[in-house]
Amino acid sequence: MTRPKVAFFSFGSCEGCQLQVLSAEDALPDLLRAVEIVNFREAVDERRDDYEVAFVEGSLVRPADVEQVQGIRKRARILVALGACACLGGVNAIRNRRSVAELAREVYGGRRDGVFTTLPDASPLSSAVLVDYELRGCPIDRDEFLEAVRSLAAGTVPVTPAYAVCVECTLRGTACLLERGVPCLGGVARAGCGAVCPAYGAPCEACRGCHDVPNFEALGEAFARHGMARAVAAEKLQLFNNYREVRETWERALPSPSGT
Amino acid sequence: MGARASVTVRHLTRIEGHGNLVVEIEDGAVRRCDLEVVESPRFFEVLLKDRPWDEAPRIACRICGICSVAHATASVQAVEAALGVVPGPRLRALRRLNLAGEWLQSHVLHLGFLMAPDAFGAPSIVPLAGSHPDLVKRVLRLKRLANEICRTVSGRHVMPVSYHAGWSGYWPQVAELEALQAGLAAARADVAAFVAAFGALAWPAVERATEQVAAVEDDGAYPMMGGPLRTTAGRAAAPSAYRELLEEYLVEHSASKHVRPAGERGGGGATIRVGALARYALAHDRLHPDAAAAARRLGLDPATTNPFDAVPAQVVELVHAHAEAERLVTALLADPAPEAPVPPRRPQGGEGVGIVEAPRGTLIHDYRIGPDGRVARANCVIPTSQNLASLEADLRVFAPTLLDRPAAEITHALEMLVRAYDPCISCAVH
Amino acid sequence: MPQVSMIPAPCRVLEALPQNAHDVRFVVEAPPLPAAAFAPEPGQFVMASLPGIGEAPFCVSALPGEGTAPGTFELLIRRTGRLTNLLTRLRPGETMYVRGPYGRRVDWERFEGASLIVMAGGLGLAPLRAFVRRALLRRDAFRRIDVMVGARSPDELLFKDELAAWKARRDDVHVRLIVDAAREGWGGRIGVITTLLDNFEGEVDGSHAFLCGPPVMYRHCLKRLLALGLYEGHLWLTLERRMRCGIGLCGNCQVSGHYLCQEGPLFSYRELRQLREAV
Amino acid sequence: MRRQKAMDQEVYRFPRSRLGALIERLARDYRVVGPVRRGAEHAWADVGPGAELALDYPTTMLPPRQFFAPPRELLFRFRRGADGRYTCHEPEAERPVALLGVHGCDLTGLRVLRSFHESSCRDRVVTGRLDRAFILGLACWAPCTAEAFCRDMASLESEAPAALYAWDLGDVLLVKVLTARGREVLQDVTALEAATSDEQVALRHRLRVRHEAFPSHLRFPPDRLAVALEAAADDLLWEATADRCLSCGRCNLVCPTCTCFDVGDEGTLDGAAAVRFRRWTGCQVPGFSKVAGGRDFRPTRAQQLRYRVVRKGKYMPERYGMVGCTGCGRCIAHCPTHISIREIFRQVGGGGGAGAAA
Ligand SMILES: Cc1cc2nc3c(=O)[nH]c(=O)nc-3n(C[C@H](O)[C@H](O)[C@H](O)COP(=O)(O)OP(=O)(O)OC[C@H]3O[C@@H](n4cnc5c(N)ncnc54)[C@H](O)[C@@H]3O)c2cc1C
Ligand code: SF4
Ligand code: SF4
Ligand code: SF4
Repeated sequence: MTRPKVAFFSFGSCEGCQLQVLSAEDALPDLLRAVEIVNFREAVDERRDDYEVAFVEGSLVRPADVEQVQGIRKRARILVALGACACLGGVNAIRNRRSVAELAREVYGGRRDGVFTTLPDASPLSSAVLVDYELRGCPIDRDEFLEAVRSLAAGTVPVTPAYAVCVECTLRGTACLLERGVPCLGGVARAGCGAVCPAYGAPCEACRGCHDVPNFEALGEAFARHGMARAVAAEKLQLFNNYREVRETWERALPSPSGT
Repeated sequence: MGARASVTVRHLTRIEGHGNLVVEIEDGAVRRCDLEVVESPRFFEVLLKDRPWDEAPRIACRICGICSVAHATASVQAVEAALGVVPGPRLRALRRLNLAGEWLQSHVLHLGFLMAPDAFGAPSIVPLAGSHPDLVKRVLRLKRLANEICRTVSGRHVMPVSYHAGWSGYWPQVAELEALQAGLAAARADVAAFVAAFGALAWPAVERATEQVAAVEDDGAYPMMGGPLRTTAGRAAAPSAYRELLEEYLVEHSASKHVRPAGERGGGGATIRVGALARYALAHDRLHPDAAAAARRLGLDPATTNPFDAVPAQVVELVHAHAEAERLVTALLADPAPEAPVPPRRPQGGEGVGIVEAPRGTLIHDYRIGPDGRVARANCVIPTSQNLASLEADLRVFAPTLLDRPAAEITHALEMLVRAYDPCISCAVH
Repeated sequence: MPQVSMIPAPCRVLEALPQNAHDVRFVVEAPPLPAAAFAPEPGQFVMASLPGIGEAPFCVSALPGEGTAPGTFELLIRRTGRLTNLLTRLRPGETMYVRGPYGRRVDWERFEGASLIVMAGGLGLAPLRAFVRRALLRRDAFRRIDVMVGARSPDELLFKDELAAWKARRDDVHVRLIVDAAREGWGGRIGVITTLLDNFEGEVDGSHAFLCGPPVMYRHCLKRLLALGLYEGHLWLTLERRMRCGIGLCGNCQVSGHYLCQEGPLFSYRELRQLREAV
Repeated sequence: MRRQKAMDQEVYRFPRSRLGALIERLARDYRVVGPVRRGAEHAWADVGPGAELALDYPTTMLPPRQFFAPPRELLFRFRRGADGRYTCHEPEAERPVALLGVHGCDLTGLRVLRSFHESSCRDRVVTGRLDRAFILGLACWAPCTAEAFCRDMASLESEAPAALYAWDLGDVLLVKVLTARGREVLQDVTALEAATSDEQVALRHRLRVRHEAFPSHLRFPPDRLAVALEAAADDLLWEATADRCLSCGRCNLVCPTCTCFDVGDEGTLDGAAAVRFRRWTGCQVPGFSKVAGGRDFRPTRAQQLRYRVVRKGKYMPERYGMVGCTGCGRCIAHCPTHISIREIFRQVGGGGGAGAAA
């Protein structure tokens, strides 16, 4: 097992996933022994292009991002998308149903030339390049990241749970929020986070996307049974799963919320 | 070195987000000195619009991974102000504990990962692990402790999940608080070592007057959880009237808005500055005694405007945040039962401003919540936006003093100045 | 029934012989068992693992002492995923972690005096190889032996040398090979394995047939063999299910309440027919 | 008859005020666990200062099996030696557990757990924990939830495997001794006073009233389920019900008689150590019936749902001698779309299977 050269890159994002990497803390010395970091702008000055594994965070939001990620793809043997923005579009894609002109009007009073250029849609990396592995979550889970590095360094593939967040919620004994009328998406959402949100009093918002066999009709029914409109389920899914191709998976099954 | 020189650093390293430093020097004069913010906006103000208000803290915290607790806190306070919710004292203590954790996390990250390499002449923390293993060990240990504080209060540090108007989705168990108490006690030596390590360092001096701003709390505490804005020029404004003090404006070379003093004062290129140094200037007399002692030891003058003094100011605040966390954990342990939720007095909504002191400075979230329970308007004023004009002005003062040096050194010195401001560009553009 | 531990024993890889791009034949030192000797029967499997990566079931494809050195056995491992990516990279002298053997021990006396029909598709030859070796070792106990082997392409054929050696035994064992598609140089038959039954010259009456291969092959071969008049109690199939423990606990391999890891993976069609969702 | 029998054996008064003493006594030898209030719910948790035993609890989400086969359990650790080979190290046995206040359904659940592990599927770790446990059973006076149907599944009056079994009469509990160990513990904390005749009358009265409080939902005995489910194997009800299923797996995980698990590994980055653990899963959890290469042998939601139900009602009684459903109602109460095994049982058993009782 040789020590793979790895690089970190980020596009439109909060850089929280990279921070999760820095939060490896006690595992950092081991991590640095297991891999050689040749590019990590947030933490190191060195920048080299001879990486084998590229961890890429963030959505593609500028025209230049597309070129850059294609360049990364050419150089990297393995490209790993980090986090909801890179895997799904994430919160960035909430805006995708509005025009850039409208957005600029809202935030910059209509001015945008010279200030920034923006793609009409915030998109996941997979819209532009082949992604080898995805580490889901907003943010990624630090242990899952370390497990992925361990697997890749050993020469094999990381594993991702195929099942729902409800599984993890139930295993940790969290009382179900949905049963109390809170709009929780856990039943369709992909696990791996340890169901941290319900345990800390917030509904699951499917930041890891959906599990292998989501049943959106049944989700609507579950919402209705617990006193919420079916459209609330769609509205919640817009938070992280609003990128065009992701949205198509649930849009037909659920009535769209008014006004959005 | 000829008469012309230009320095362009694309994608500055060891800062959060994407920024380019562009400096053009001609005939010994600085012609251009811009910090280009090339990050594309994610339009968070629009993302918040039309969403149910309970989601606001969870969306807003995604503005920035490093200060997501500050964003969640500002956001939930804005929602509470709009709905007429006055959170109870223990809920405020819980949130303050989380913020203290984030300050600790952010200052340790900035000092240890981003500034220490400059200070000790290394390109990153990685080689430092070889040359200064003790310091690096302490950096990592303190960072883990900071993470543990936030995990205990809100499930995780990056994207906290427990924030709701008037209540907390989680209330730490006694055993968890006791574990924090033990961890904080054990970390005292690490904090002291930080003061010692940074006390020995010398930084350049850049002298330029600027108006410093912080949200100074009513109850006499060191600025953290927000309150009326005060400035070193003696101006003041209630949170809801922040616009009387601060004015956002657009510049050509930056996707981030800039901020200047509001009204005619903004006309003559006057700048403002927020952050550790501003808080220290305005409230150094409110520091925990240990932090005040550290300030004396570091020789930090409350009247200083040298941006590099932000480094010792952060060290002082790190001591304060640690002491504050210890105090709050003890207070929460004295009465560990969850506080009853406070219902909205104005469920039909209205306007609300939430202010906190993020590690990097004053952070303002300003919402209107409509009768449909949704966010109708949102505006976020970010510490880094408030500092950008000041940062550029300081670069213009600093650059001419470097002209006799080789280009690489000029670049490095200017980069150091940028880093001393601890800019967070993802935040600034949001 | 005694409790069997899930703790594996380190076993040295003695030989690692790539068969093609993704299959590796391993000669492995048998696990040192304290009580009984490691004595698998044809059709049984072991759980093989790598620490920190995972564990999976693999059929024993050559039994200790049956054409192998005593104290050694063979596995044929195909690279398909997380664990097998790394198992197939093991070199001689390295270690895999093994426990077993598990699964039903088939009573061989019931086959004696009968003719045997062996049909293996692709990876299916891995377990069935142990049957053929056992039968050839006790050649006198059986009447006619037919071995039919199908593969996607000539490159995909497993144990080519051994197939050639069996072929060389002429009337001892009737070996016929077929591939789905072939490049030039393949002199043999092309098509799906069922076509080998089209003009089947062997004996059906009183024969036992052993089948292992992909699910499509099961469906077609089953039909053909039954149509030829084979008794369904003499038709043997090995089933694949996810197995996490191998010892009848984890439940992943359940079919109609039966734990295949203990009651199988070898079943007669007569038994299987009762079981919903089995084939 | 049964009620009579309760009185024949050793039944003693147990003043409620002695519960603290009982916990203290048990804590000497056991990790003491009971129902504890957590917000609006109750959960099994260690009892002691700050976590008060709540014997008046309705029921819990996770069943007591969590103490015998935990949701996630370390099987063993791998440690790499100097020669590069790993050795395996099993964790040490933990303190035995004392469970206080276990209802009839969950007592039955523990018996099912044992019957499973006494068949060919023997797990010495699980049975060892069951053997060493101390259990105080507790009679229910009314259905704990609207979903419970323990009376139908004949688990309401279960007492084994408890060491002591209690009827709660308010200030006093009447406690029946079922094992020698139970007697030993009881006499350490009480004077073994016989119930007064007033108390006996009160108990008889409560038992009579209780019988009325538990409605009958199924009009047939549970041993008819096997045949009924067989007859309904191809019923349309599976498809129709499964349309509402999220495949979230909660029904499996909350069930006191589910036993399936997944095995996984984790390790340190330097490869010096690794763990192998097991974790609850079930037939309605996506991926359960997959094999390498992605093929699924029970691919449809309807097949998966049917598998769970048929396993409880048919395979388990046939193989382990006990019906696999205790009627605790957890899988119904905690199903996001309220898919009801009771309703399915009712439909298939309503007289000859196929859709007869729509
Ligand atoms: C009775 C029997 C006999 C067999 N005989 C042979 C044989 O002789 N030769 C042969 O090549 N194959 C054989 N197989 C098939 C073989 O078992 C599979 O190919 C093997 O399991 C593939 O494992 P993998 O990890 O490489 O593949 P993958 O498809 O990647 O499997 C997924 C892997 O991910 C891991 N995983 C999944 N979920 C989790 C999680 N939640 N946590 C941690 N880890 C997880 C698991 O360890 C699993 O191995 C047999 C199968 C059976 C049932
Ligand atoms: S809280 Fe959400 S994730 Fe948890 S069990 Fe309920 S629906 Fe599932
Ligand atoms: S099947 Fe449902 S009702 Fe029956 S024991 Fe399991 S959880 Fe309880
Ligand atoms: S709990 Fe309900 S929705 Fe979830 S898997 Fe079970 S039957 Fe389906």
